[in-house]
Amino acid sequence: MMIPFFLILPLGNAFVTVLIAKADERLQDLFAIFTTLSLFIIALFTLMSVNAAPNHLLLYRTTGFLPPEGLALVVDGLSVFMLVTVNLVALFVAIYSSGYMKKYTDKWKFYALFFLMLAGINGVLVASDIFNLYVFMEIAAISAYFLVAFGTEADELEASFKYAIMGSVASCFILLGIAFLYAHTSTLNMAGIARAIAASGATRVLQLVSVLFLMGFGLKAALAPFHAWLAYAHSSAPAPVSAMLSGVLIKALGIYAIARIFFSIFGASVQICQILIALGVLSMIIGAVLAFGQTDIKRLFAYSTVSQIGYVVLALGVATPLAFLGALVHIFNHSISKSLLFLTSGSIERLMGTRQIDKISGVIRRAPATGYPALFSALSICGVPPMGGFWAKLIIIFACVQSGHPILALIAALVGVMTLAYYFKPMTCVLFDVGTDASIVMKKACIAINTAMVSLAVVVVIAPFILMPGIRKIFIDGAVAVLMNGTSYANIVFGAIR
Amino acid sequence: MNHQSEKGMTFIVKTVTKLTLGFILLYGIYITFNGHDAPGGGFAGGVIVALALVHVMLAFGKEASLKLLSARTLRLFMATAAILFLYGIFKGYPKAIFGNEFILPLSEMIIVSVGLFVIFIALVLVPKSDKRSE
Amino acid sequence: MITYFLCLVLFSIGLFCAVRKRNIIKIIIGIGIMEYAVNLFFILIGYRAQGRSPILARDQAITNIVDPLPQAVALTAIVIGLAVMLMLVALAIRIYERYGTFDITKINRLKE
Amino acid sequence: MIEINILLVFMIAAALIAVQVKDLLSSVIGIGAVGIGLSMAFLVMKAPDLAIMQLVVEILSLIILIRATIRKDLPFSTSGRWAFNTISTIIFLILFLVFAYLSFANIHTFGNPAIKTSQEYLSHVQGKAANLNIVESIMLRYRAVDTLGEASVLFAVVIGVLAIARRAWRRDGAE
Repeated sequence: MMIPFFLILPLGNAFVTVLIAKADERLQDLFAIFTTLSLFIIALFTLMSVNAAPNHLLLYRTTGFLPPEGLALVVDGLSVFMLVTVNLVALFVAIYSSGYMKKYTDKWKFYALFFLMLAGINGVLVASDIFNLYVFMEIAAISAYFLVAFGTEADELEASFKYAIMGSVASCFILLGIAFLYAHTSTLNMAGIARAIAASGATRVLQLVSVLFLMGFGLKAALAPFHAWLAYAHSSAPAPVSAMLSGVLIKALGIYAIARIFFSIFGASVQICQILIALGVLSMIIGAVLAFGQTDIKRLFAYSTVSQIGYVVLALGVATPLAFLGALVHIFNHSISKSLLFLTSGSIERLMGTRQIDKISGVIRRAPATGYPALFSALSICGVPPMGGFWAKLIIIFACVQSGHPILALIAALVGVMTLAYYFKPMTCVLFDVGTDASIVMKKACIAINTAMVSLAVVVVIAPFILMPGIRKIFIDGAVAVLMNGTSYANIVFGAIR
Repeated sequence: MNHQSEKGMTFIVKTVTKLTLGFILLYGIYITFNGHDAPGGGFAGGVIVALALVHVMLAFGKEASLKLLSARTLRLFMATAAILFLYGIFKGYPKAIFGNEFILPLSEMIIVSVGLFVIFIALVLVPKSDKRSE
Repeated sequence: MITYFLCLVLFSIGLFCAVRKRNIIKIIIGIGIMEYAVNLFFILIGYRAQGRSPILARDQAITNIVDPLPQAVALTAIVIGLAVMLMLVALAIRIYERYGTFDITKINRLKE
Repeated sequence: MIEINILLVFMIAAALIAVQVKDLLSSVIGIGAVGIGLSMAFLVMKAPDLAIMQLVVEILSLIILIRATIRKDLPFSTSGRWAFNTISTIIFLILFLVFAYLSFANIHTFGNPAIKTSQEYLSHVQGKAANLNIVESIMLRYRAVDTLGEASVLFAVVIGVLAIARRAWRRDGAE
């Protein structure tokens, strides 16, 4: 069984990194890259074995006890889809940070926190117990707060503190929701909760818990009324951390948790879907509007994340198989593209010493290894035709039309145009020589950074191929099936226990 | 607090600390390992041990306690305990699960005591002594 | 019922403090109160009237113990609460060094 | 159970004092009172493990909080929309409490829990010569991964506090 290695490898790496803290930094870099690489390979193997398993579900019982009294780690189609995405991004971020984090002292602290965060994210994805999910979420969140403040500059501390306050309040809401659920169902196992809720029917306590979870996980996912912290935190953090936060953390802690809880446990009711659609549309529009007029590229990318997360939530709310497909493709595509954008923004800042749009020019000529990845990822997020983002948005728009929401399709298309508009300025800075040339003094490029960016750019360019029938069948269809099956998740898990 | 903690407190405090330290540590260890039959456990015991270490640090000053437990030692202790903890949870079961009654509380006690002691040093003492140099 | 309600009133006081106060330390205190209230709520829902604490005896069978699972959960939640508290205080101390104030409305370098 | 209600009223009073008093040190003392009340409430609710834990945790967080607040204070001031924001927050809280009160109809009354999952622990434990303290055996055996997570959270906080307490974060000469 490979499932426990999603926890053992990152946690073990974090602990051993502390043990060898004073060793050569190259050793730590190699160790980090090796760990993330093996995690990615294990994720791929898990993908294969999930497809081969009966009911497409793998179950590992920790310390030898079965649910409901023990804790099991469960991997199904949706989990393994997220696991592959997360560990793919983490691999490139680890390669990138081995070069980028040289400018900070005490690199081992960064690696320890990074791998604790990765362990938390992986733990959220494999947890089958709702309190266990909460615990792993807290590991990831607390490591993320510290990683945002890693530079200990004034604005980083401020961003980290605001993020931490919002995150802690959200965690309290989620914990209160878990307490109410336990009072109602007398179990903490997700499958058990799903069964108990199905037996008791929709009740008032369920509405209360839904509101608490929507507020809590919505805050973690930076949905529209709760998006304020994201722009600060994601723009102030060091570049690899921004890539991790924007690329995978909010999707694992926010979107995955919402999908798992509302679709697999509660059984998405019509009201919940309508609320999700409303939140998604609000996030799309607010994020896009706020992204206009930003002069800091990282701030712009952060608001763009709010907008793109809105697409995913909108698609989840529409809740047809095509919409789920669109949501998942968008999650994958946005994870890799936005991570790459943040990585390139770090590289631009490192080479040119600025993040202001009007001071950057001619990146593609001066530093092609930064410029081309930035161009491709921006094109992908804008939804320019051959790239992955285009197909994701197209599928979402089609799904809206197909399910009888033409207005939503119109809004989605409109926001797509707005995305193109607010990415226009940074793309011209990257492409062409504008403004003052003489003031920019280029620094020497770094091999590790360029390797990471170029190889992730290759992944971004070939991302549309996940829609090819063969790959789609093993990679995405399982996840769509999990979302479509809804509360029969409980029966599948209990079937695997027996 | 900061001026005295650099040199340590008075003779009386030091003597009383020497006398009571062993008992506090013993009580922490007792709480740790008695957890399986009575209230207590690794975390509570760990906090008690951490408070004992803090007590030593306040009485004898930062240098003396750091001489006893250097930063390197603290780091090694914590990382080793964490690895032991990880091993204890994911090792082969169920034949060895009963050994966990010793391994898990012990390693949790070490993580908690050392960790809280380190946080205490980092938060309470270092910023103040650092301020002079800024 | 009234016991549950009082516990949630405690939660609301903490939430009010965390949302509306301007002083960083007050915000941290508010989050602490929220965590206390949630931990207490876990114990309240596991309480059985005239129950015994969940510690067995070797020589006699004990049946009417209170629910032990919420206690284990709350034990973990207390540790996480302590960790969050330590983290927030550490950040607050560093922010005070940088900004010289605890007023959250004056800590707004990012808005400019 | 009148004791628990009295304790809760005491905690609410202490919490209100902690929230509303202007002096920060008094405020910290107030939350200390809430913590001690919580510890006593745990004892009344037959959770001795938690009572011990809450007591030691309370001591630690009080020390750290007092360290953060000592000789630092802030005069109280109100900005333009203070009244509006406060009133809207209070309305939200009242709505929350009303909905929560209504939803109590769907959960068991105080003192009569439906102990389903925990019944499994009891049947497991009573057969063997196992731990007498069921809470500890849940923590170390059945839900050991939670305890691992708990230790990892603490580990993350230690490394993180060390990380943000660094004075020189930018390496000299590099880059």
